[in-house]
Amino acid sequence: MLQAVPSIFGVIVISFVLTRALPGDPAVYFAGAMADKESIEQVRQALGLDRSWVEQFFIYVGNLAQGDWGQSLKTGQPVTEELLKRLPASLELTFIGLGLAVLAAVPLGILAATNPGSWVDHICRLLVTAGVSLPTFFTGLFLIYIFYYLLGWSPSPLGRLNILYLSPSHVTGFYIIDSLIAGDLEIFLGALAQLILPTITLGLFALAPIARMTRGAMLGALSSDYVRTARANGLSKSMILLTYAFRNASLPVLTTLGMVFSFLLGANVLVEKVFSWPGIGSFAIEALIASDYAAVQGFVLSMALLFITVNLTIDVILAITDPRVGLEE
Amino acid sequence: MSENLVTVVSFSLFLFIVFLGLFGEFLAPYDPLATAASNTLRPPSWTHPFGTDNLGRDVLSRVIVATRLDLSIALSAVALSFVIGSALGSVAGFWGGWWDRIIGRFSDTIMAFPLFVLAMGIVAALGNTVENIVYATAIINLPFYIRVSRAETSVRREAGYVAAARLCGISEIRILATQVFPNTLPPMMVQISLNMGWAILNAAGLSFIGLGVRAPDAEWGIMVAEGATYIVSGEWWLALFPGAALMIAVFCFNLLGDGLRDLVDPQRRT
Amino acid sequence: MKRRNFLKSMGVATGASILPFLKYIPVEAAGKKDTLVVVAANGINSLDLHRKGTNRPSYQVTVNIYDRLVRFGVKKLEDGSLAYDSTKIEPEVAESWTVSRDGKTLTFKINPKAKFWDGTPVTAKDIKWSFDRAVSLGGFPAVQMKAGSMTKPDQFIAVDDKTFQIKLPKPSKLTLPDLAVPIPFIINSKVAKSKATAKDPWATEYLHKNPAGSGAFKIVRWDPGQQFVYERNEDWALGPKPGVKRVIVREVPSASTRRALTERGDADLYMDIPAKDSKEIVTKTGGKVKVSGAPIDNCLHVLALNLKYKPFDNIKVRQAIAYAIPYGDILKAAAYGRGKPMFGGRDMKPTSVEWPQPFPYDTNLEKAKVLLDQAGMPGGFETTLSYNLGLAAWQEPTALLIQESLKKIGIKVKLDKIPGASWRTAALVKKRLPMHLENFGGWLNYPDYYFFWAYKYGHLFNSSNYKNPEIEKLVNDTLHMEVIDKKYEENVKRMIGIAFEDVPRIPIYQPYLDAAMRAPVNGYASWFHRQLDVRSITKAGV
Amino acid sequence: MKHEHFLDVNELSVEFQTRNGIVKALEKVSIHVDKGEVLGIVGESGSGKSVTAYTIIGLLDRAGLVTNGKTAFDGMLLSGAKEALLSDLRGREISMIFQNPRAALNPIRSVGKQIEDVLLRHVQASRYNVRKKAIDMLDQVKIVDSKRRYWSYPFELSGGMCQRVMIAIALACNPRLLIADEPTTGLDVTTQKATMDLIQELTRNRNMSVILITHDLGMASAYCDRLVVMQKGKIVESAPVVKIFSEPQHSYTKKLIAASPGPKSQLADLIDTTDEMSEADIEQLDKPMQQFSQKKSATPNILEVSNLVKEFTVRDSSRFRLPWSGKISSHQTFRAVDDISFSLKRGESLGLVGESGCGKSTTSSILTRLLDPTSGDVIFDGENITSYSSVQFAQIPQRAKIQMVFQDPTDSLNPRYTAKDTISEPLKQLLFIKKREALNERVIKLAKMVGLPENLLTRFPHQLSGGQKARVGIARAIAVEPLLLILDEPTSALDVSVQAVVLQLLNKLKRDLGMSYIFVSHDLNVVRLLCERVMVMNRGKIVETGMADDVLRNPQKDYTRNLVSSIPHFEPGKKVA
Repeated sequence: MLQAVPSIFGVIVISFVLTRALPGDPAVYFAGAMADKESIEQVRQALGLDRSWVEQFFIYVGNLAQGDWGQSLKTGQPVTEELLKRLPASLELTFIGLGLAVLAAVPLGILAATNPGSWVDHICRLLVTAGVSLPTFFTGLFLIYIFYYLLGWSPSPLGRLNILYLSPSHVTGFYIIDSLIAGDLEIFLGALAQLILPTITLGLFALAPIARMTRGAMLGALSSDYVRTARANGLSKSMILLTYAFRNASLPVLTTLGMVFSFLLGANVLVEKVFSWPGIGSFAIEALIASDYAAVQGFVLSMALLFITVNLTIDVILAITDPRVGLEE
Repeated sequence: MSENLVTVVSFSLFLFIVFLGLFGEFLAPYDPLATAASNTLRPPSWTHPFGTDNLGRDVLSRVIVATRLDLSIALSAVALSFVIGSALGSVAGFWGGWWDRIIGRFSDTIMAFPLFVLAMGIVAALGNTVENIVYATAIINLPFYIRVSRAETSVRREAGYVAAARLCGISEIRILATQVFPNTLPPMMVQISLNMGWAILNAAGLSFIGLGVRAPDAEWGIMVAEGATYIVSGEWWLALFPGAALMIAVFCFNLLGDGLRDLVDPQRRT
Repeated sequence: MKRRNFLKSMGVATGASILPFLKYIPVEAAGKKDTLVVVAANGINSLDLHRKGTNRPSYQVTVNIYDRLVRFGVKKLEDGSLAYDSTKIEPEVAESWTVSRDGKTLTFKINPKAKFWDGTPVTAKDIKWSFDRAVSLGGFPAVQMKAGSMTKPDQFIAVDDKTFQIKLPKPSKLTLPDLAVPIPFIINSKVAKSKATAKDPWATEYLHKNPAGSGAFKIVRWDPGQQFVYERNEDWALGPKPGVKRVIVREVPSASTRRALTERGDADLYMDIPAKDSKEIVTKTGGKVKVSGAPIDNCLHVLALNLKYKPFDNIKVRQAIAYAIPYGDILKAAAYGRGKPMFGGRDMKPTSVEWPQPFPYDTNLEKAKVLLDQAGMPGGFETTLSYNLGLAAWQEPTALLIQESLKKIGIKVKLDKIPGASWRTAALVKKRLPMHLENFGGWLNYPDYYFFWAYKYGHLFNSSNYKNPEIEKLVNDTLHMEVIDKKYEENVKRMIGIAFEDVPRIPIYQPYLDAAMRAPVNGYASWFHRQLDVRSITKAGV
Repeated sequence: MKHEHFLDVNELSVEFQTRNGIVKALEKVSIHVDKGEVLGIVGESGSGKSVTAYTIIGLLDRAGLVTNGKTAFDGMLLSGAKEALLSDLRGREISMIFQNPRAALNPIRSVGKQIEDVLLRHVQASRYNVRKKAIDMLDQVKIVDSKRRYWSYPFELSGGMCQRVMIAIALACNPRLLIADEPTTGLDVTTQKATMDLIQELTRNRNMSVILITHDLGMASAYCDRLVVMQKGKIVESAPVVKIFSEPQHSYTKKLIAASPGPKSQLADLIDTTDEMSEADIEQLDKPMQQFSQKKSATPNILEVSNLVKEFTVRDSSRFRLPWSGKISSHQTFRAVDDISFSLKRGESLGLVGESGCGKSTTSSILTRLLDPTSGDVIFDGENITSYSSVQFAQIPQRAKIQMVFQDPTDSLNPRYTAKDTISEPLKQLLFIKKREALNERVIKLAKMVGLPENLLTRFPHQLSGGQKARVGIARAIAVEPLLLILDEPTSALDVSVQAVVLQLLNKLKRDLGMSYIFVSHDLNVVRLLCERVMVMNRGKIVETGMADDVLRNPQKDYTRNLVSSIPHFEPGKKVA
């Protein structure tokens, strides 16, 4: 955990410098349409932007230390509040996207690894490569066009829930979980329907690395000495495939999942934009365009923390699955 | 056999794309920048196989001409991150210790960013130019090169031939440069090829949110972004063709990278 | 009410329970009759217009939930669309008003029916507190108040509970209209003061999230970045009762999604629809969606030439460019016909005070070349044309067409797309863009008001750095002058004449403000503030 | 088809499909095993001995194809049998154990569970008594504290323990045939013997048939009843053990026996003919090379090592995985080399023997000055070379005087350098020969000296055989006329016949060039052939020093005694158990 501190500090510094280097002048932007020079200066003072960068940086870090991540200029809300409210939306999307990808990619990878070099292998490979070659924004747009606009099968691509619903009362922030807790099947289905297109868009993108890694790891495991031993002892095919080969192959796949997860969180910036998803990605784009310093910094910082959390979680899972982890000298 | 077929197909596709990149402007049937206010938003036809856009420009010509820009962005970004990344990575992998720690931290810090957002931030901060897209793409790719190069170097650090070179009194830096580095190249080539596709997607993504190439230059991402607004009104060809071109190019690089990986590392495939 | 959808709690469970499974929401469904769903590009960021950093979309909140002393009337245009009437001022909180003979004192009688949401009557003290706040907090509100010659709190006098006075340093035709813009809204000062602190005497933190007004609507829900919901104030008595009970304003960043939602009937009203969509949406839906729009008063889409940069200091160069703009193509490809041409005027001398009016230029490359020769630049030159990424919908095609056309007279143009955040700094504050597209529109519909902002040196929207002593004098003289003044017409014609001649800003067209709405939605009017005034909207049930 | 044998393999042929076309792996191989019999299959790498075993048990991988022959097990036809039947037989009737036992066990499953998997699969136990049976098996393979070990994972066990677990798994269902594929390769000699003894004991008790596949003739002679010798996919000879050693029939068998060093064999005995070298090369070898005559020097000892210590910091890595996140280290030191002193005379060869981890490799790295010692002196040719750091040492002329031959000939050659490039490297760097003609001349001469045909000089390592690569490595090491050559297990990766040739070459070079050798090896028998004196190391310390033959015949220390007695060896005409 301690090792992450320098990285987080690096992230804070880089994001600070980067936001200050943004060409937009928030004072001008937020002074309003008809503001004159004088009122712009007033806004600048009010935002503390008249101080030097160094001064601003120390104020920022000091505030961070007190848990104050600042206030988003664009939405007028505290950044932490905004992020906490939006994070579940992004996570819900990413988790389900990742889940879909895993559900599709792992069997594909296993299938390919058990028949290496066969046409099944090649089809899997083509399919998966095609998935990663699709620009997410492009996929999203065409899915909307076809399934919402032309066919009318999916609900309007408007965020997490149809406008007519109020969100379920906040427990986890995940609508599909909260609605079940509240026992409201209708909202659950509504939220689920909203999730289908964006998660498919994301999932397609995540397919390739997972399938590729599954295939590689399975190939390695299947040609390993211990699988040979298992076969020499006549263990059943399913036992060999699942208990022996796959459980071992799942270790590198799990590590890849961590990577893919953080990667998806970043990549769903575009998906959120296309689907009007009220997540932290779309929040970040708008903040960046508006030179909304605190919001951009808060976003980057929260992503870095999330990244570390995800890796930590994966380490814990690895330690549970793999007895070698954590015990080595 | 079919494995070779895939590689052959993707390689010929690659040649085709490179060909378009080199000679696109001579192949394009129309001037990609010429507007025609009387001939806007025409669906695909014989005269305009990919239709025309909102200013009456020929979409086919724009898609063809865009190849060069997209390729050169991806190529220069990848080249840049390859040079810097492999230098840093091999230093970290070869000497380890503090070098490794500092370079590792640096790479960790980049990785801790959501990469696409970092690229957005860099382009937004430095300005909306092609060069800055290249820099941004190179920076976010850097950790991957550092990682591969470091790993490949550190497994060779203790190789017998490195020890033998030491016995010849060759200086460490020359051992790294002449004995170790050339041997890390094949896996790096795989990384490069896989990265090309990603770099193209990245540049297109930046263009899509408006942080990319300047108008009126044709670029696939920006064309999809512009075309996106027309999809609902039924003018699907504006976004579809550049999007498909983008996809095919990325697809081709990914397949090629896969094929290269098999060549370089046949053990990974049976 | 809490987690169930609210329609259900209102007793229309049957309709709502099947909603998610339908292809689209049946707008005509009984339950939705008094609910209006609006889609907008941008969300609001504050419920308090006086607060620093409050964005443009937030203006509509002020319009709908707060009242002002007076408001503009509404007129019917030739095509049947409704639009505000800049010439007609109607009472709102003020029952009546008088202007002293010297024109320097305005006295308002307050309508006893004006009541805040908490039931307390609106008093002159509330109005004074609110106006004091508007001029004291600085920023945009202060600037706008200044346009009406209101700058200091001591100009506002609460004579008694029901009488409010404004003292002016000199009479001005702009004061009364300026009271009808969104800025001078009336806050429940008792509530606000109770939340004020020593550090924050104007209760900006409280009012930012908790409005305290008397308006026809209240905000019942606000999810920043997603949506907010109005609910009708049933006790409002300062005008006809609003036709809808509830309005959901949903933020949808993508224009094509907004259009799709409207076309499919998932949204009732789509404000600020791009010209192309407004042209197509009616026929596409077979009349299920209609478009209502009007040219935006006192607003022009212009190509601005910055006189600080050579060779734009040369009048011949500016005129040459004015002759080289492909006006017709732009109107077709960028405005899709939804614009009033501002070219092809007959005479270099204006014949009326009408504003905006077509400038006496048209696409004439020969003439442009001649002028360029005369300017001593027969070979042309190179320059950069900047435009705003946020307004790329019309500015990008316009810029591309201009680029192409100018190339024909030898002017090589590089295009520079500037993100919205940097745009204002670059174009308006630093005024460092040599050639750029601009779209200023004045809230108060007088030509001299436009000139005040866009042609006076140093003023915000004079991004051309245009400086002409005669214009300075003319604007100063005319700005507060009544329209009926004898010199008014002469001065304004002269101003326009100078603008024709000097063309620091080359007008291309006057844009329309269009809104698309489902057929049952009526009563939509376009406003100078370009926001939705939901008070007049009605929705027919089927 | 004959049915009298318990296992009968009849004219088995197997082909492999590779990128370079079809390779014949087995050609008409016929073997048979009777009940209770131990059959040894011996041969060098690539002889097809493992393929034979895999084919019998049906584990041939996808690329392999049986083109001919039949296998019958206890009257049951195995060839062409359904996978379901084979899978049922495997583990229950026929089981197999492999080399590298740690890798052959599932790394993330406790060893007890792995035994249970087999028991449950073949219905040899029910859910209720399976654990008891598994623990019982662990007891049978003499794993102490079996109840606790039941929960152990392979990485927590030593290589020998893992092999015992493997044996437990293989024998859990009381099969009737055990195939042991190089079961002790990679284990230390003492462990090797214990493991083999255990296998012998358990299989004898159960009257099992055993096929023991090995490259080690000594081991085959010690544990087998009958031997089959294979070469290039064919059986060249098959006979009872005693007969094979006393009256070998086939020339290959003879060569193999000759090449396997025993406690009494001499270097000259190892080869009678060789196909690795042409006649001309051998002639060349016999000519003394005067041009490399040694300068005489005052000091009788070329090397004096005193109180040499090397400590390593043991890092306690609490694992947290951001890539390369530094590991928090609690400083614990481990002495790899613990205060050793010895000397080496000019022209002398010293053997450095010990099991893995004894510190012999660390010592050789310090002597070659690739590693800095923690303390102690190394006086080389009258000069204390530890006064230079390893980086400084690279710059001084003495650098050329100490060279090394590496263990793995593949790993020690740069894959992108041709043989010529590799050999010229030290000439360019240390002797500053830059001219092409001069370089060529030297390289060709060196190639001749090591018996490397000139036409192979332009080849890359992957185009050379193991023996050829070893020659390139030796040529590189002697190119700069070193005084001291350190040989780090130079033959351990080579087949015995190649090993014999290389040993002879090394011996000849020593004689001709007057170099001193330090020969690092785990194999006392090999060391003895080349070295006058040996030094036995254990845990960083020198246990015993003495003349090679004395140490081998009459070891003084328990450790050495145990080491010597563990070496499986054969004496022609006599069966050793």
